[in-house]
Amino acid sequence: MAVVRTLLYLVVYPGLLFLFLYSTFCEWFDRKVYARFQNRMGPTHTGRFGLLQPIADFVKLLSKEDVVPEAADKRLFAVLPIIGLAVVSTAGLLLPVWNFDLANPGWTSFSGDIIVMLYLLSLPTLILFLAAWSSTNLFSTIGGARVLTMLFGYEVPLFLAVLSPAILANSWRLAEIAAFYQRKPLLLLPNLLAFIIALIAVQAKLERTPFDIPHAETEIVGGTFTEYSGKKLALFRLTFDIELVVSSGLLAAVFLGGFPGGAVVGFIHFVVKTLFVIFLLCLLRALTSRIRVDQVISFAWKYLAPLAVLQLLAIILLKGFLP
Amino acid sequence: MKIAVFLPELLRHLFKKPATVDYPFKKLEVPKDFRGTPYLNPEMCIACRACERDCPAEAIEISSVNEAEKRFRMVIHNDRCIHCAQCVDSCPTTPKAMQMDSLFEIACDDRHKLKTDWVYVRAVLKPKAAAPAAAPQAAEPKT
Amino acid sequence: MTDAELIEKLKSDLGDTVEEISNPARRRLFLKVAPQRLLAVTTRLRDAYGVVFLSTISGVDNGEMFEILYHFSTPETDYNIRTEIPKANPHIDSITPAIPGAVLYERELQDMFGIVVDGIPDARPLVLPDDWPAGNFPLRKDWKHERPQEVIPGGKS
Amino acid sequence: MLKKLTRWSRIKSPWILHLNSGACNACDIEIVAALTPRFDVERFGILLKATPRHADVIVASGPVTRQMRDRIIRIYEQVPDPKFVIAVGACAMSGCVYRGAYNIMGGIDQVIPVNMYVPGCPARPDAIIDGVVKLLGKL
Amino acid sequence: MSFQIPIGPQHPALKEPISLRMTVEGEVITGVDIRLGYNHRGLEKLAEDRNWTQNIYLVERICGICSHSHATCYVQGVEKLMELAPPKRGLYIRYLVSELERIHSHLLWLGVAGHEAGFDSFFMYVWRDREVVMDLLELITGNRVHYAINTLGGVRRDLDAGQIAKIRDGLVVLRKRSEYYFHIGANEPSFVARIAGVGYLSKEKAVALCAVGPTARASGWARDVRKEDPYAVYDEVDFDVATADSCDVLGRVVVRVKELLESYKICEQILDKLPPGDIAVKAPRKAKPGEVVSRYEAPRGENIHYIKSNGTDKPERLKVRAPTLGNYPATVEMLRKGFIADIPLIFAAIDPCICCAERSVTLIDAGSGEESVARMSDLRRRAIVRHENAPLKRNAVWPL
Repeated sequence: MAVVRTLLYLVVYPGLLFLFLYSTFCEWFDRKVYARFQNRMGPTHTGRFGLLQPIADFVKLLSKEDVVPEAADKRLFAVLPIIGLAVVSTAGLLLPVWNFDLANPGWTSFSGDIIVMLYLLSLPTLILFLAAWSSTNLFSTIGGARVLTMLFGYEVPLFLAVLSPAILANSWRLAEIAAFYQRKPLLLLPNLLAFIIALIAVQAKLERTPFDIPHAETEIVGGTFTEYSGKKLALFRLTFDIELVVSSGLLAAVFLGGFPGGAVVGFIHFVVKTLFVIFLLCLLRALTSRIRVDQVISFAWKYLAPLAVLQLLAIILLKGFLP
Repeated sequence: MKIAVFLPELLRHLFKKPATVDYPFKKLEVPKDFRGTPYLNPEMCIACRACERDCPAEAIEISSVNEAEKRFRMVIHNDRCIHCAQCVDSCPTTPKAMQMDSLFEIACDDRHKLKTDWVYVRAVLKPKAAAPAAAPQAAEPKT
Repeated sequence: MTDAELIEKLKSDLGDTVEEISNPARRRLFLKVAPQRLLAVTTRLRDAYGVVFLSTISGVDNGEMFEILYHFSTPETDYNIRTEIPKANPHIDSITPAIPGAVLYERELQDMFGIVVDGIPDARPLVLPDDWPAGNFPLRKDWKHERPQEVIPGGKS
Repeated sequence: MLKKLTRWSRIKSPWILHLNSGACNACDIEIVAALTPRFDVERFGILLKATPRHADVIVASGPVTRQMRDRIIRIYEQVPDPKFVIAVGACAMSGCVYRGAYNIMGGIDQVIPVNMYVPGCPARPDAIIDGVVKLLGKL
Repeated sequence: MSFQIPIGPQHPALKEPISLRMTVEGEVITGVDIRLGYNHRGLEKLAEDRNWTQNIYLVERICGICSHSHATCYVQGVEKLMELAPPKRGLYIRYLVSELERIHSHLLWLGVAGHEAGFDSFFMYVWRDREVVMDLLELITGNRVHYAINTLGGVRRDLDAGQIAKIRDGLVVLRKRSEYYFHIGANEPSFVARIAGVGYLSKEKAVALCAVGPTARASGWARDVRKEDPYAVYDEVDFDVATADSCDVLGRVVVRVKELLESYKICEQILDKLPPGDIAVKAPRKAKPGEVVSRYEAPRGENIHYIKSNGTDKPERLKVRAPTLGNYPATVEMLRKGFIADIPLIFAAIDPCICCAERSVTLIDAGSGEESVARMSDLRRRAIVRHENAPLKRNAVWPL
């Protein structure tokens, strides 16, 4: 019975199938809101309100011819999208949506899972770099180099920013951090600065405007994905969508008080909070223009990292005054 | 320099009706003088070839089918036409034998289908006198 | 300074380096110069009259001769320097030492008329395709080309 | 069932690649105008893609210049199957005013197979949408 | 490590085929080479065997953005050759369209600049409002682009009161929006960070390399054909030449927005002063032998046509110099020592109109995969098969 339940967890809910459906919904939401910001309609005619648009894209890409460049490292080229998908889906399992019961935690919740989560979320970046490098295209190579350069910019501020609520909650477990803030919602306020920093860093991690430098289409064509087509491109797009869900889930769990209230209410909390985070990310995307890669680095180290350290200091001081 | 100057505009438009027109389901209106596709009014044509001479894109071809009966054939190549309406300006008859309509959605998967073809009898300048004789043969638009 | 005054000044200044100065319309001066003196006249005009802006260079095929026109403009008037070279031996000096921006137009001149510009810093073809057969200069009047046969795909239906 | 699904997805998500083979810019600008709020082809899931590898539909404009001919064939080869070509504007169909120029090979269909012709000089954005709709209706 | 990247001829930043070959070290450009020719169509040769009327439409199709400027430049010159005096009303309508075209072109450019900088919302908003001026142009001329309003000796269509009222309304909207975009462009931090200080071109260099139009004006060199060689109506209207002295892409944005505002002013003055009367005079079919140099300030800079007639109904020589060609040497200068990320912006900042320059740059395609070039016959056969298998259904409705 336990095996069946675990399998169900892994494959259906909250595992792959749910993540797949929810991430396509999030992509639709993102595109639609982005379009509405721009006074456009966005996807409308695919399914109701265009809800099925990401699925149509996905299926179409699956059914397309798969071209592998002659010069590319074929095995690496083929296997990377699958690894990327596996990594982000694993990270998705660590979200404290389903293991809300603190006393009886599932095997996906353990002390230190926040560290594992952050680590799993930085893996796709490296996979992206490898993917770009293995396709040996000039534009992909430049894109890959930009991916790595950006990694040095946003990773440290993100870690520092996520650290501060964890320190305040005195725990390395996502579920416990969430539970702490559910008890004391007012304490979410001191973390506001960290939340903003984390939002910007996640935006950079997801390579969305203003940080879409690695695949800036007006500069380096398709960037990292220039040579990917068909199934592999579909998997990469799915990877990014799931990463969007997982990182917004992480931000919601850490900064917005998690998803309390059992299966149904918790699920509603999950949807509302992740959509809120995605909305903010989308607003950021509509609001800004792409900046240069050197500007990303200097912005991250001149403003984001010092602010994150400041936030950390403030939190530690605050913790001293708290009972 | 301010932060997020674009924000009010974006938020204002979030709940506004989009500027999008519902095109394929609701046709757009074109202004009254819109230059669409050229067509021939065969009763009026005097086969002077002014339109053929002035067409910049070789879109009009006039050939003689039967010199004795004064039967002519005009082919308008809509795949070459640049919709400049110079043929209408060059046409010497009143009312004009060459005219433009406002049709522009003529996308097609075959270039042969984009040709418009007329066989007509050379009309005299006063169409009323010539109309009875010309009527049976004239105006056979084959599309 | 009106055009007429300017012509007087140019005549006294440049002397017999300029063969002919005409003024067919307002603000349009046409100077005729021998090809050997072109660079000297251009440099003189640039230094003394502020003629720095080269609009373009046009070539015209007149049968036996190539006519080359250098169109300059200044806020006061437009200078068009005309020179003629024989078609049998089309050589002209580059004016890039005086006007660096002329290089594109001179390259175009080489492409289209087969005029050899001596002293051009960059002599690669500018506009013609890579697989263009050598020795074909499209803007010469005696050059004709054959239209490729157009095949319309699909049958009549 | 699977066939129906792929067909549906193909109709619902045509990604386009814009290819200019020597056009005068008018058609290109009208194609871009079709992406902007007034016409917004994203309603139908149409996205403008940057690389031929991601595209399904090549939207070509302009007469084929001699220099571009081989490049067009190469770009066409790079688009993964199944692929479709839409020729937008009179130049892309037949060369229009440039017919007979020494550097023009004729319309796009002299070089690569074309599935849909959209007349107009330039084709209006609505005519382009109309062409895309007819192409998709044909699938 | 230094390597070469090809940009174009098929590249998302370029709407037209041109090829730039950049030698880069890391992200910094060390060398630039431009190869034209992808868009070369042989128009000048073609013009020699078309008659004067056909050539109006031919030169109009040099460029789809500044089509009216080429046609006007040509028509102006031919009218001088034929010694025609177009009626005042005709001239006013002609230059009204030319100012509206400048508005459309600058708005288009503003949007493209936003797009190249990755600022898609800005692009979308600007293009949405550009539709206003497109509608006005369609209203006046009957087509959105390639207005075909010029004819030898005047214009082809008259304005009525209803149209004038609509133009006035449209101008009010456009002016308001342009001022707003000026505000955004000058204040949005991420946008300004991208364009300030990028693509520096000093005034000395601009003069030496014969830069034209807004590129030259943004380097502080106030040249405008409308002011220095006023053709037709421009000595009767009041306007200023917009300049900026920051010499970078930001300066070019500022110049173009200022020019937009000037254009609204000119349009309003033209509408106020619009005289009654005829719109065209009849033109002969043949021109007297002679030559003429016709200059025109297109949205991108000085446009110059040299027309020579030999007394027949066809020109002996028609030489077209479009502004973009004049800006290439300056572009190469601007790109040097820039970043890869700046290429599209700098290149877009001259508002390149490659079809105007009608020449083009060496392309290497985006994909580097192994390609086998299919034979033409092969492709054609495939096309035929496809045609046979997939007949267009009558009234086929897209299942939505």
